[in-house]
Amino acid sequence: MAHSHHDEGHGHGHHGFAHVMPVPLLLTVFFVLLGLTWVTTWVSANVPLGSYELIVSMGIASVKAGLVMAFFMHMIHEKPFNIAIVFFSLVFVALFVGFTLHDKFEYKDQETEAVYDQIRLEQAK
Amino acid sequence: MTTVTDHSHHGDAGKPSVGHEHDAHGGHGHGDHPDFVAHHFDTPEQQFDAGKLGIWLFLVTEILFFSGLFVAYTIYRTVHPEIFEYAHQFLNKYLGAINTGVLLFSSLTMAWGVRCAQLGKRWGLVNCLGLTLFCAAVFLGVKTFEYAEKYEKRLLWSGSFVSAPDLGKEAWGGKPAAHVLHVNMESDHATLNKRVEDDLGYIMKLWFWVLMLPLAMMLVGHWMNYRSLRSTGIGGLIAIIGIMAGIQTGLIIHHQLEPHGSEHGEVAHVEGDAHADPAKSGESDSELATDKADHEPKDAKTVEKELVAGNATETEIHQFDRAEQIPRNWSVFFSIYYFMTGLHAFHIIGGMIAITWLLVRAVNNEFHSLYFGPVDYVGLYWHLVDLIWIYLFPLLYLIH
Amino acid sequence: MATDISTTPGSHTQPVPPQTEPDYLHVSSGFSSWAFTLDHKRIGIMYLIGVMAAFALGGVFALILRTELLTPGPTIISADWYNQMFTLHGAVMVFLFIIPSIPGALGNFVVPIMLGTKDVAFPQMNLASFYLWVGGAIFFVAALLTGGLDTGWTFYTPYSTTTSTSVIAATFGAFILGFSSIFTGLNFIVTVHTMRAPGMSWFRIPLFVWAIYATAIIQVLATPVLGITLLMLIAERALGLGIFDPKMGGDPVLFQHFFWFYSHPAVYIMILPAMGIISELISTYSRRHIFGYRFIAFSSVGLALLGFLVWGHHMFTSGQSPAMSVIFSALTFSVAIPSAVKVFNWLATMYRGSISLATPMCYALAFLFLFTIGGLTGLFLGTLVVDVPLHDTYFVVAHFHYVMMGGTLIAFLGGIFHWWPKMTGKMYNEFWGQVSSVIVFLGFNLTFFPQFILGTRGMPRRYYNYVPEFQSLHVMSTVGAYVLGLGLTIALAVLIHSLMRGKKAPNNPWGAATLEWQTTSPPPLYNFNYEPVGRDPYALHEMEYDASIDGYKHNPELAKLAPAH
Amino acid sequence: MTTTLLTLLANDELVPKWANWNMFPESNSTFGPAVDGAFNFIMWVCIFFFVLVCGLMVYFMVVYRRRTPNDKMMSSPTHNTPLEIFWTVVPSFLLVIMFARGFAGFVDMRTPPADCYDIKVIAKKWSWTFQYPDGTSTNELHVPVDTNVRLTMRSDDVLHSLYIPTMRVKMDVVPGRYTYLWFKALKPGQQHLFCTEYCGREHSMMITKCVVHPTQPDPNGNEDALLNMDFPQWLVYASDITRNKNFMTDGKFDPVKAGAELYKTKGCSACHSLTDQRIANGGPPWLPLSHALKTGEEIQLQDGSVKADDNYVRESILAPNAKRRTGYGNMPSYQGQMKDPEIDAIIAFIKSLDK
Repeated sequence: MAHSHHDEGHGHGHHGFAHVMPVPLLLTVFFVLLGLTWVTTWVSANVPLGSYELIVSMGIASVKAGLVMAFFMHMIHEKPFNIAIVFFSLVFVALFVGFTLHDKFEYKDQETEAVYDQIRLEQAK
Repeated sequence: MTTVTDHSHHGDAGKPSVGHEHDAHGGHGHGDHPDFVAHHFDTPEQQFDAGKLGIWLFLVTEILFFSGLFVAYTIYRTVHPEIFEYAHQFLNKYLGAINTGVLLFSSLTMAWGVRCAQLGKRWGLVNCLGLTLFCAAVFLGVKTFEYAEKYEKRLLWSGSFVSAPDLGKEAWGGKPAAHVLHVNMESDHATLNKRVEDDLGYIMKLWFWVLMLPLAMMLVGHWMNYRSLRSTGIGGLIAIIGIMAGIQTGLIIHHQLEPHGSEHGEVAHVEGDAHADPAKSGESDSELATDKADHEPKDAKTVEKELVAGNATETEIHQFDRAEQIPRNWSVFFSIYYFMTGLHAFHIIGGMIAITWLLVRAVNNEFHSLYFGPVDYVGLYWHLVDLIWIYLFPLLYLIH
Repeated sequence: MATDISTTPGSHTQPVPPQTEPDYLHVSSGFSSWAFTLDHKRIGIMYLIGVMAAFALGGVFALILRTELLTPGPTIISADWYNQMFTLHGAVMVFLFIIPSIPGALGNFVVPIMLGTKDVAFPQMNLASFYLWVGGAIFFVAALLTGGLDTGWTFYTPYSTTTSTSVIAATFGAFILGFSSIFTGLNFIVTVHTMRAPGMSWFRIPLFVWAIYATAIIQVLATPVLGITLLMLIAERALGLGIFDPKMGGDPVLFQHFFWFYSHPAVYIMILPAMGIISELISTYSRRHIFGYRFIAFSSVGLALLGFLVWGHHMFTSGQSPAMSVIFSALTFSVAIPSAVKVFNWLATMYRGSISLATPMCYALAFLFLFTIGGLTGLFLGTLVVDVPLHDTYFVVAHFHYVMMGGTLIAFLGGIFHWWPKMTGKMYNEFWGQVSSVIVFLGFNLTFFPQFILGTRGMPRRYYNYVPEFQSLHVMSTVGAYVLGLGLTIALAVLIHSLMRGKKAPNNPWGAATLEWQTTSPPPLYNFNYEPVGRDPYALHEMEYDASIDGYKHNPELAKLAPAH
Repeated sequence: MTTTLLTLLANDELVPKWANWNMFPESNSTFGPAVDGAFNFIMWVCIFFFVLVCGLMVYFMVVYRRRTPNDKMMSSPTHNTPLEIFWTVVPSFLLVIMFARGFAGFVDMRTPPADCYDIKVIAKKWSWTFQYPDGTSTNELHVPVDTNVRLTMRSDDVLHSLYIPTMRVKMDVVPGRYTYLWFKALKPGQQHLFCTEYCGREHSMMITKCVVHPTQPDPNGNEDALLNMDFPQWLVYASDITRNKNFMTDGKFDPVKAGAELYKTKGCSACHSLTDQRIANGGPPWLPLSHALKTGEEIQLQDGSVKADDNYVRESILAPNAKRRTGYGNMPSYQGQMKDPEIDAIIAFIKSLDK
C-alpha cells in the first residue's frame, strides 16, 4: 500500500494530497438529493404502490446514499482500499441480514398465536 | 546517526519517500517536521492517509453497529407487518421529510466546509461549520417536537406499559398499551395539542435559560481575550438557537398540517365506534363479575373513563383489549422507532460536539492544504450519520 | 517465490549502535509518566499487568468452581453462588482476559517495533483503549459487588432480561470493552497499512503481525455488532424493547443470532494472535525459516473472514431451522482447513531445524499438542448429528478450553517468556521456566481431558449438581485444576524473580531475526537508535551466537552461506 | 466413485468391535447407529491426525534437538507449494465425508415420521411436565418401546433444553413457540433426562427420568413393578390419581390436594379464576361457583336455571354445552380426558375454595 502509487493517477496540483470538490458539483448533488426526498415523500403520500413500495423507497434511498458517498464523501477520489473496506462491510451486513432472515423464515410458522395466548392467559391468572 | 542509503530498492515500502528526499539528518532530526505533523509520522501525507484509513474503518464499525438495528427491524417487520402498517400512521412524514432536507443541507455545508479547509479559506470554513452546526440543531429541535408530541399521545416503547425488571415499576399502572393509546386517541384533539404546546413551551423556556451558558462563555472569552472559549460559546449559541428554531418549525408544520394531524384522531374514532359493539356484548356477559350491582352493560366510553380513573376491573380491561382492532404489541414499533432515532440522535449530538471543536480550531486558523484531516474526518462521519437517516426516513415514516 | 522474501541483495541490517539514550522504562518516571503515556510499549506493559490481574481473578473463580464440583450436591458454595461464579469466570476470562490479552499486551508492545516504526498510528486512541478496558473492568467488578451476574457469559434472553442480578452493569461493561477492542484493532490495521519501515513490504511482515492484522479485521467488523446487541439487551431489560421477548412478539433465538454473529468471530480474535506467536516461536527456537510463509499469512486472513460465516454452529439445537443448521455445518468445516494448514506448516518448520527446548519453545510445543486436540475435537461439534448429543455438555467445555486455554493462554505464556527479556531487559531462570511449562501441560490435560469423557457420557454444562456416576471424572478434573494452578503460579514466580534478580538481557538472546531483536533490550523511547530497514524476518541463519554477550548477533557474512532452499 | 467411497466409509458394519471407540452411553434409540458411527469415524480421523502431528513433533524434538548454540544449519525448504496444496486439499475430502454423515443423520432427527405417539412437554423453572394424549400428565417422561414418539415442547418462562443421552436427542425449548423432537426407543428401561440450557438456580436439578416401557410385561423382567408395566398399563396407573404419592396427606388420598394440581395441569386455570374475577373470554370464576355449591343456589342458564350441585359440575366437565350459562361461550369437553377420581378431586377442590 504505497501512497505515492495511488496518488499519482489523480494529479492533485498545488493542493498536495487534497481533492477539492467544485462548488457547482456540490450544489447540483444537493438539489438532486432534495428532489429525490420530495419524490419519495410525495409518492408515499399519493401513489398506492402496494408491495412495490418497499422496493421503490429503498431504491430511492440507495440512490441518495450513493450520491452522498460518491460526492460528499469524496469516494470517487478515494483510494481503492478504502472503498473496498466499506464495500466489504456492506457484504458482512448482507450476510448478517441474509442468514438471520432466512432462518427466521424457516421457523416463523412454529410461532403461533396460540402460544402467546396460552402464555398470556396463564399469566393473567 | 546512520543514514539510510538505499531507499530506491524498496519501492513498495510502507513509508513514503517524500520526506526523505532532502533528509540529510536521518530519523530523529525533526528539522523538517512541521508542528501539525505528529512525532511518529514522517510526512503530512502519511499522517493524512493514516487518519483517513482510520476514519473509514471507524465508519465501518458504525455501519455494522447500526446494521444490528436494521436486522432487528427487518426480522420484526417480516413477522409482524400489521404492527408497522398500523403504527406508522402516527409518524408525521412531512416532518420527517423536512428533517431529511435539513440534514442533507448540513451535509452540503459540511462538504463545502471540507473544500474551504482544503483551500485554506478560514472564514468560508467557519461559516460552513456554523451552518452545519445550526442544521444539526434544527434537526434535533424537530425531533424534540416529535418526541414531545408522541409522549403526550402515549405513543411510547413497550416497556412503558408493562413492567421492566430493572425499573422495578409498572409504568402507566401496568395497563396494556392498547388502552392507553385508545384513551388518548379518543380524547379531544385540541386538548392534546394544547398539552403538546405546553410541554414544548416548558422545554423552550429551559433552553432559553441554558442559553445563558454559551453567552457567558462568549463574554468571558471576549474579556479575557481567550479566543477558543469565545468560539466555543458561539458554537453553543448556534446549537441552542438551532434547537429552538427546530422546535418552532415542528410546531408550525404541525399547525399547517392540522387536517393531517386530526386524521389520526379520526382513525382512532372510527375504530372506537367499530368496536363499541363487541365491547358492549362482552360487557353484558359478565354477570358473576365483582360489581354485581352494576347489571347495566357499560358502553365503551364508560369503560374508558374507568380506565383513566384506574378503577376498571380486570375483566373489563381484558374485554376492552379484545374489542380493539389495534394489533397486539403495536408499541414494539415505537420501541424500534425510539431506539433507532434515539441512537441516531445520539450520533448527531456527538457530531455537533466534533463540529464545535472544529469551529474553534477553524477560528484559530489551524487548517490549510497540508492539514485539513480533522475537517475531512468529521465530515465523513457527518455524512455517514446523514446516510443512516436517509434509510431511517423511508423505513420508519414512509413505508406502509 | 522464496528468494524475494529471504535474502534480497543489499538488505542487511546495521549493527545495533550502543545505547546512548535511556530506554523506554527509564526515559521518564512517576505515576503520570505511565498513566498519561502515549508510548505503545508502556501501554502494552499496563495492559499486561491488567490482563494478568484479570486472569488471576478468573482463575480463582475457576478453582472455586472446580472445588465445588468435587462432590455431587453442595460442596462449598450455594447454587446461586455457583451460577455467579461460572458466569463471572466466563465473562472475565473472555472479555477481560483472552480478547485483550495478546493484542493488547504483546501486540501493543511488539507490533510497532516489528514494523520498524516509532509508535502505532493513533497513540491517544491506544491509551483510550486501555482506559476503556479499565472502565469495562470496573463495571464488571461493580456487577460482581451489586448483586452479581448469573446469566452465563452468553447473556441469553429471556433469562438475562428476567433475572434479578446486575445484568445492566455487566453488559454495559462488556459494551465498553467492545470499544476498547475496536480501538486496538483499528489502530493496528492503520499502523500496518501506513507505518511500515522502508523495505518492510507486505511479505516481510512477521507472521505475528499478520495474525494481529487478521484479528484486527474481526475486531473492527464484528465487535460493533456485539455493541448493538448489548445495547438492545440493556434496552430490553430497562425499557422493555420487545425484540427478543416472545410476549411482545419478539424472538429469543434472534438474540442468539446477534450474539454469535460477534462471538463466533470473537473466537478467532482469541486464537489468531496465539497462532501468530506460535509461528514466531517455532521458527525462532528451531532456527529455521518458517515453512510456507504465505500459506500461514493467508490462512490467518482466511480464518478471519471465514469465521464470519459459521456462527450458526452454536445453534444447532437452539430452535434454529434445520436448513440453516445444515448450511452452517457445511461452512464450519471450511474453517478446519486453514487451521490444519498452520499446524502442518509449523511441523514442517521444525523439520531439520536446531530445536532448542527453551521455555517459550516448551510452551509452543505444548500449544501444538493441545491445540491439535482442541482443533480436532471441533470436528465432532461441527458434524450435525454428533453435535446434537454433545451440544451444551462438558465435551464443549473441554473443547473450547483446549482451544482457548490450551491454545491462547499457553501461547500467551510462551509469548511472555519469549519477549520478556525485550520488555524488561532481564533474563529469567530457564530451568524453572521449563518446569512451569511441564506442570502447566500436565495439569491442563488432567483437568480437561476427563471432561471430554464426561461430556460424551452426557454431563451437561453449567451444572451445580450432578448424578453420582460422574464423580470420579470430576475429581480428576478438580485435582488437575490445582496442578494447573500450581504450574501457573510457578510461571508467575519465575517472572517476578527475574524482575528482581534476573541478569541483564542481551539484545537478541534467542537469535530471532525480526526487528524487535535488532534494537536494544529494553528498546529506547522511539524503539530504534537507527533507521530500521525491513528484511526477511525469518533469515535466522544470519544470526550468530556470541558467547561474550550470551546472545546472538547479525552476521551479514552468513547470508551468503544461506542453506540451499 | 465418490458415492462408493462414501458408502464404504459410512458402513459401520465393517468396523470391528475393537475399533469402536465412541464414549457415549449405550444407545437406546434408532439414532444410535448414525450418531455413534459418525462419532467413531471422526474419532479415528482424529486419532490418525493426532498421532501424526504429535508423533512427528516428538520425533523432530528428539532428532533435531539443538546441540550447540551455533548448530550448522541443514538445508531444508522454506516452502513447497505442491506439498502445501496436498495437505490443504486432502483433509478437505475427509471433511466432506464428515459433513455428509452428519447431514444425513440430522435430517432424520429433525423429520418426525407421520405415525407418532404425541406427547406434549411443558418446561418451566425448574420442572418438566409431560402430557399424554389421554390427559394424564407426569413429571417423568414415559414412552412405549419400539414406537415413534414425538415431543411437542413449549416453555413457560426461559430457554430450556431437553436432552436424553441414551436417545441421542436434544432440543431447546423456546418460549413463544413450539419445538419438536422425536425418537424411537429400542429397549425398555430407564435413563436420565437433563435440562441442558442454563435456566437459573435449579438448572442442575431439572433432571428427571425417561422410562421406556416394554410391549409385554415380562415375568423375568425388571424387578421394579412400575418399569415392568407395559405402556397402556402404566398409563392407567399414572392417571389413577388416588395412588399418586404427591396427593397423599398422612398416607391417605387427599382430593383437594389433587384437585389443586389438576386445576393447573388439566388447563382449567387458563379460563377459570379462583377468585371472583372473570378471566377475559374465559369461563365462570370458581369462587362464586364454590359459594353456589355450598348454598345450593340456582344458576342462570341460557334457557332456564339449574341447581348447583356435584352433578351439575360433573356434567359441565364432560358435556359443557348441555347446560350453557348466560354470558359464557363454549368450553371443550373433557370426556375421555378426565377420569372419575379426577372429576371428584376437582369438585372437592372447588368446594374447598369458599372458606
